[in-house]
Amino acid sequence: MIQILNTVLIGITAGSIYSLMAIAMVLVWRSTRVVNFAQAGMALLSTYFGYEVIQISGSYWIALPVAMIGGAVVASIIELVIMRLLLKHSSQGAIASITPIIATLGLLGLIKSVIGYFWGNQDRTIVSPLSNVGFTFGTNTLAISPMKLFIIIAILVLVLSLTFIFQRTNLGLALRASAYSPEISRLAGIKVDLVRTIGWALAGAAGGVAGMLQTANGTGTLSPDSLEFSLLLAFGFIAAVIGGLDSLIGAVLGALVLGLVLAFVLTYVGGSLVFITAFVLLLIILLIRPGGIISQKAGRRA
Amino acid sequence: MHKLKSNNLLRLIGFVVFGFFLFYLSNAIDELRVYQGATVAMYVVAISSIILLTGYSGQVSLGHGALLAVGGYGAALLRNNLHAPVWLSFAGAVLVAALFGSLLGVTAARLSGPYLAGTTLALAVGLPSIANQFKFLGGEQGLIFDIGLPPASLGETFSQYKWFFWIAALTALIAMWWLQNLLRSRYGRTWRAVRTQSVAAELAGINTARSKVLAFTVSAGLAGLAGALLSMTISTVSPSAFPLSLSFALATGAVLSGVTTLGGVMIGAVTLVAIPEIADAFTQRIGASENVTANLPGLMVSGLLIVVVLFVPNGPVEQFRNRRKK
Amino acid sequence: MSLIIENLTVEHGAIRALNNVSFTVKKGQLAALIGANGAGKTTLLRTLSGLNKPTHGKAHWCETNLLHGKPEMLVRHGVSHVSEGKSVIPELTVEENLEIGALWRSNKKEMQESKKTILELFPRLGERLAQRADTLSGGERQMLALGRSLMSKPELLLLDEPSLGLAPLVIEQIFQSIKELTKSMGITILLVEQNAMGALKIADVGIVLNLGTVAISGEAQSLIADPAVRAAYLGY
Amino acid sequence: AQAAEQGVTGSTIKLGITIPMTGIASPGYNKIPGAMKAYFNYVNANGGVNGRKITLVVKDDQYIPTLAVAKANELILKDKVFALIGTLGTASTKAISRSAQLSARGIPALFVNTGFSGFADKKAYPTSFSLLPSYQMEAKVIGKYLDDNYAGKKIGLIYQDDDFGVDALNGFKQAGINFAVKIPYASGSQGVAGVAGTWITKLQAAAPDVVILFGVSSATAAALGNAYAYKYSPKWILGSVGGDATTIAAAKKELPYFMAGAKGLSFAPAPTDSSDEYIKMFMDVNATYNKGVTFDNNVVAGMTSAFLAVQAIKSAGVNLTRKGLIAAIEKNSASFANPGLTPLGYSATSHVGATGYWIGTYDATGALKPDGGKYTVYTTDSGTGAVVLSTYKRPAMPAKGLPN
Amino acid sequence: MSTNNAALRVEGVNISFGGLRALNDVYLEIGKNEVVGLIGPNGAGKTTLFNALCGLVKPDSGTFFLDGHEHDFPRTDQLVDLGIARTLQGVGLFGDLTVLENVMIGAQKFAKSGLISACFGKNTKDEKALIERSMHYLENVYATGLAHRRADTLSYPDTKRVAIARALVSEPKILMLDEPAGGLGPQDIEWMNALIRNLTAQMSVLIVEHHMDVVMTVCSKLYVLNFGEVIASGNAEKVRRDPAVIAAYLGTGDA
Ligand SMILES: Nc1ncnc2c1ncn2[C@@H]1O[C@H](COP(=O)(O)OP(=O)(O)OP(=O)(O)O)[C@@H](O)[C@H]1O
Ligand SMILES: Nc1ncnc2c1ncn2[C@@H]1O[C@H](COP(=O)(O)OP(=O)(O)OP(=O)(O)O)[C@@H](O)[C@H]1O
Ligand SMILES: [Mg+2]
Ligand SMILES: [Mg+2]
Repeated sequence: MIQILNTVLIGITAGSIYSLMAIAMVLVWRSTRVVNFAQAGMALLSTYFGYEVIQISGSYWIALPVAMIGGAVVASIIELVIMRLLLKHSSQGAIASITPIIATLGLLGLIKSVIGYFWGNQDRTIVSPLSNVGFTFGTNTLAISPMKLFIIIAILVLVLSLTFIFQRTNLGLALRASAYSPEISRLAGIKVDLVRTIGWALAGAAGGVAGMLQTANGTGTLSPDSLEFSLLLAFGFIAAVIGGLDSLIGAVLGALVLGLVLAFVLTYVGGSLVFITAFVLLLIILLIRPGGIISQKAGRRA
Repeated sequence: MHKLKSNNLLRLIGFVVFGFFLFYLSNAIDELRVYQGATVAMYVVAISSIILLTGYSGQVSLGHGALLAVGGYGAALLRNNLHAPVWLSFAGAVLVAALFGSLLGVTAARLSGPYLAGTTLALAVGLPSIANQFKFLGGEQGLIFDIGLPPASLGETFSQYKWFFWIAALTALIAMWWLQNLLRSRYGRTWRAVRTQSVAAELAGINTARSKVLAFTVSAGLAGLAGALLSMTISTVSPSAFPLSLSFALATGAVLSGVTTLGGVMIGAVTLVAIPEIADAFTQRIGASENVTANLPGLMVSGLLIVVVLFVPNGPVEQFRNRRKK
Repeated sequence: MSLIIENLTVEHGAIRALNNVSFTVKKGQLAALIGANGAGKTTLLRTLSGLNKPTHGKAHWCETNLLHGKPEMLVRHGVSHVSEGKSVIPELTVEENLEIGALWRSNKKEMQESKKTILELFPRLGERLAQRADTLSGGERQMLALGRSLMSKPELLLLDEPSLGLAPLVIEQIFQSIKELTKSMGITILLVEQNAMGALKIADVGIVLNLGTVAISGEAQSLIADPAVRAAYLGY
Repeated sequence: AQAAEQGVTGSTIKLGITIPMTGIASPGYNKIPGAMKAYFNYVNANGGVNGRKITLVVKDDQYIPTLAVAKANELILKDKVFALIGTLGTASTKAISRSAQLSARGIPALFVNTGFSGFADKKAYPTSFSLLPSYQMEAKVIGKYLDDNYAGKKIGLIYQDDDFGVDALNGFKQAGINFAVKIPYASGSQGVAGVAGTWITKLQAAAPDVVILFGVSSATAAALGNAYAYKYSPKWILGSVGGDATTIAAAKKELPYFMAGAKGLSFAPAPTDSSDEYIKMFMDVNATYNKGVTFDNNVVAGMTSAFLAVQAIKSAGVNLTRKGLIAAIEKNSASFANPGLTPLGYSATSHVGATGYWIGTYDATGALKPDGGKYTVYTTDSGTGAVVLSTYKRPAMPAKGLPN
Repeated sequence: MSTNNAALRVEGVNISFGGLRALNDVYLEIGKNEVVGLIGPNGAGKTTLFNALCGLVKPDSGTFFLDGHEHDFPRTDQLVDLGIARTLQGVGLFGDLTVLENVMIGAQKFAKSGLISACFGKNTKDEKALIERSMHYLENVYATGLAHRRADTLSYPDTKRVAIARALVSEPKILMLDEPAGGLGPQDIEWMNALIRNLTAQMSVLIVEHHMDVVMTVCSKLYVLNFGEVIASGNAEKVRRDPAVIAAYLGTGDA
């Protein structure tokens, strides 16, 4: 019984970690129609900022907002310098489906090299600010700790506020409009360039949070090639696709589904099936719903 | 209308001439370059497979490495267990990968851009880990794929790498010739039509789903062939030979080649092989600190990639053509 | 106080789409811009709204230099362009498509008022508010595009073939409303139309473009009466 | 005189290494080449080996066999190295050995960094030498320890589900160990959020008395971290690959403390054991020639390989050839000075180096200390041979750790 | 009212989108070699009816007769085989194909060569036949000179020509045109009228069009849709004077 309960809890916390990256990817997708593979690199870089702040101030709680801001700044710079040019040069035809992906992959490599240059390829450590020891319930220890609880709450707050921004505010409408059709949005008076930069900045901030929380929750290590970050990217993207790339709630839902299914498969079926399970799950969900769990109805065709 | 026939013939002649050139080249260059030549040939096939899929049929794959793996394992299993001759194990690799691709293609045909990207990415992450689930796949250390020594008739001094190169180059030439013909035929035309205007294509009587599945199948077959070539050049197949970064590298190569035309595929393939070496050499030349040596090659590769995507998004060949037109 | 265009030349690569075009539209007037397919009408509108960059020439709307602004800034100076071919955002709902036209004002109340006015003009849109725009029929999309443009309360309205794909009755209504817009709200309109007769009938002035140059311009009524214009552009 | 062998001149010897310097497998291992260079430089500064100075060309293979082969070919054909040294990973080593035709070309591959038992097969890999004891040996030694100390207790195992773990499973089978719970994990999956958590819930459900952690260090860290979070504390036995306290310590500050009391294995003296003459010398070399790099297992591993290479080259004589080097290792290795506490197994029939382990306990700082202050070394083979207490006496370190 | 030898006939077609009734019990018949016009206000359901006939929308109910025989509503990619061709309201050319290639796509059903023979370059004869056929239809719309231009560089009227050539090349018995005259100037409209009238020798034509000049010139029969229902049908002149049609669609003016 406790094993089932703990498996559920593990699934939920793992899902909440994936959802952080998924949210960041959805943000960029929704505001600029780019699948941003550099997201993991951006998150990593912001986490290094956080790390530096911890070295100086000793406080994780100061580092967290700094990492957020750092992430936002980095993302804005990337949008300003690279994505704008990219949009100008290759926004149509077959290449438009792949060049942004390749560009962001290039960026990922670039960011990693930059981190490697400044911080070296050794491990750094961020110690979790809250206890990682599970709550005790009678004689049993639950698979949820103050830190994990904090992560789940942080994600809830993040998703709700971002969803509110997207669905209920003018900025949200402007973000969506510019993503779908920059030219018409311009004609309608939306400052598309600015709005896209804001979209990236939001994603960068979310990525910064993701990096800080993931590092503190996971092994605590930070290196340019952190395994966790590469995997976070892949699993975050898979989660976002499962959820339907256009929905923040979907991203969280997709991440939770992925987390729970993985936890149960790992516990009750086979310990080494992680990667293939992720693929099969994605395949099954997309076969049933080609646009992910929360997908809009397709428009008319003619 | 006579032109058409001569076009096909000219193309064949072109390939034969280029083949002779490569033959000559293989005698003129040193062993390392010959080895790299075999790798280039492998990349040519692999990148073309992406160009077909993305540039023509409009489907994105970030998991082509997985299809290469299917081909590589297919070839090795055939060779090791059934003692198939080399050419047969290559053909087997094509068939196995094409079959796998057609199954995957059925799903792929329903998915739009990023969803397909996600699915193929998940495949590339997931598939190699299967090797450890089944004994006959040889686990992490993988299987041996040994094409044997060059025939004695070629002489004592004929090196193994030259043999690799001959096989890879010939295979690539034949595959490219087929592919060129195919892309210029109604199939290529149909793929492009479905990509740009699927409703209009359907109204013209094209079963768009079938057309996409066919593209995926052919592309996977080519990828399988590339996988067999790759396994030949490293004489083994193992899960770690097909990491996610291989899939990304292939997509990158396709962009460097100019996704929508086959014309630049050599450029993409050569770049993939040359850049790490150039970056390495450059780094060693300037002899900098540890942090620099470890990271400069990566920085150069990524930087080049971004520059190409930003300034020559259609690939160098297309760029050159456009320039000339003006 | 008017729209003044002087020696405007625009090139698309090697093609010279507009060649030294000059004309003036007084404030509050409705000008009909007509001409054969490919004459350069769309290019002219796109240049005036900042979407295309000119080779040389001048264009001013009151104090605003039209050639130095981005579209999103020109909207703030009262210039609004409804581009050719149902310019709506398919993935957004009808209501959202309307709202983006007034986002830059960031004034909720004004937005609601404008919306009300527009829904009165196009009641069909009112029935479709929550639908995605790509479920609309061709004509409905045209209405939506026009509606969105009016949401920004423009002073200079650049309309590219608003009658395209609309039913005769609706065209009549739209032309009527366009005319009223100029009169009641004092909006200046540059109207591009294939339906030359319909356009000239409601217009104050007419400009005929031919291969990128102004062939004839003048009072709309006199153009209708001009036999050369009749033969070449009005179809009878 | 005969033409000099490739990579050797009157005053230099060029060696080459391909190893993951970047990429997910790089952390930790990317310190190996630096450590090797440090020791070589130390030797060079003191006159070199037989008057020759050793240079090491480093190539990054990112742990991808395709790249490893390409880089090995560059090393051999372009940089014209004399021998390869220290390749990491079974798949890469195997691919290099085959595709770069090491045996046909007679190129020595010294001290590859893998415990895969296949490299013991001299027929298949006539020019390759492995340094680490095989995973199978390690499992057998653990089995012996369990038999001696935990007979009849419930045993649990977490292992990587590839050759690394499978080799070990074979060893445990030979040792007759039955597991109450076996938890495989896919290589790399330990980094996926939630995965390590499920290991612990499974262990808690099966409640073994002793748990063997046979994984890489990130997996070990993940397992210990989650056990800590779930207040789960069995008796741990950490495999040598994963029981690297510095990597784990970098992972979590609480953890070394948590490793306290766990059992661990090694064939070299503990990196913290500065009373050992080799370790002491390595520490000094590291301080001068590898500035700023924390001294740990990986540094010891790199320097040990370099040290052995120097010994081998020295023993191959002034007229250095590849054949001669291989023959020297096969013939003279018993007399090679090296820090390893087990006998070197190189012979005309086997190319496996270290052949056993000592078992110790991690202390509160994460250092592995021999029980009772004395290294008790077990030795065995990769086959069916028994595990026996070693009587091996390590050759004394030559003066200053230099080859003369 | 139904004649058995009608080229195409549908009865009782109902389509709704969510709560919206887009087509309500619609009836339509196209005689052989007849030009039929489908008109009605914006959003009346004309394109939707076209889509139903073309398999782009699945009707909730209705029956479909081809040449007097009942038939399932066809799948889109079956249309050309059934002898039906259609142009799209938004033209829908393949932008990065040449004009000739565009038309050759339409002629696909006459292609015989398979994948393997294409690989070996053995498809020359087949391709040649397609090219000849396509050039013939380009000639019919006076567009031979455009054959090697990329379709996305064409002027608007030219795209319409090519779109029609692409539909004609499949040699349909029924041609469906969605707003063929939309966006055209007077000269081009005249040309279009002439073309459509000439087609009746070989096929039946169904047109959706808001240009009353065109409708009145080429159509022998009209159906008027309003809010998804047929409110009038029959002889063009009669329909034109129908007060319901005037009120719902035509208006009084002559704009
Ligand atoms: N983006 C472009 N690139 C190249 N040429 C262009 C481009 N846009 C327009 N042209 C060319 O410029 C000329 C003028 O085109 P424009 O679209 O302005 O004409 P128009 O009067 O609006 O025609 P229509 O009535 O068909 O809408 C044409 O020859 C056209 O081919
Ligand atoms: N997929 C859909 N979902 C919801 N509503 C739809 C959908 N498709 C069409 N409609 C609605 O059905 C009605 C009929 O649309 P249709 O496109 O058939 O009109 P039409 O007669 O072709 O008009 P027009 O002359 O303006 O092109 C419209 O009101 C449209 O909004
Ligand atoms: Mg126009
Ligand atoms: Mg319509």
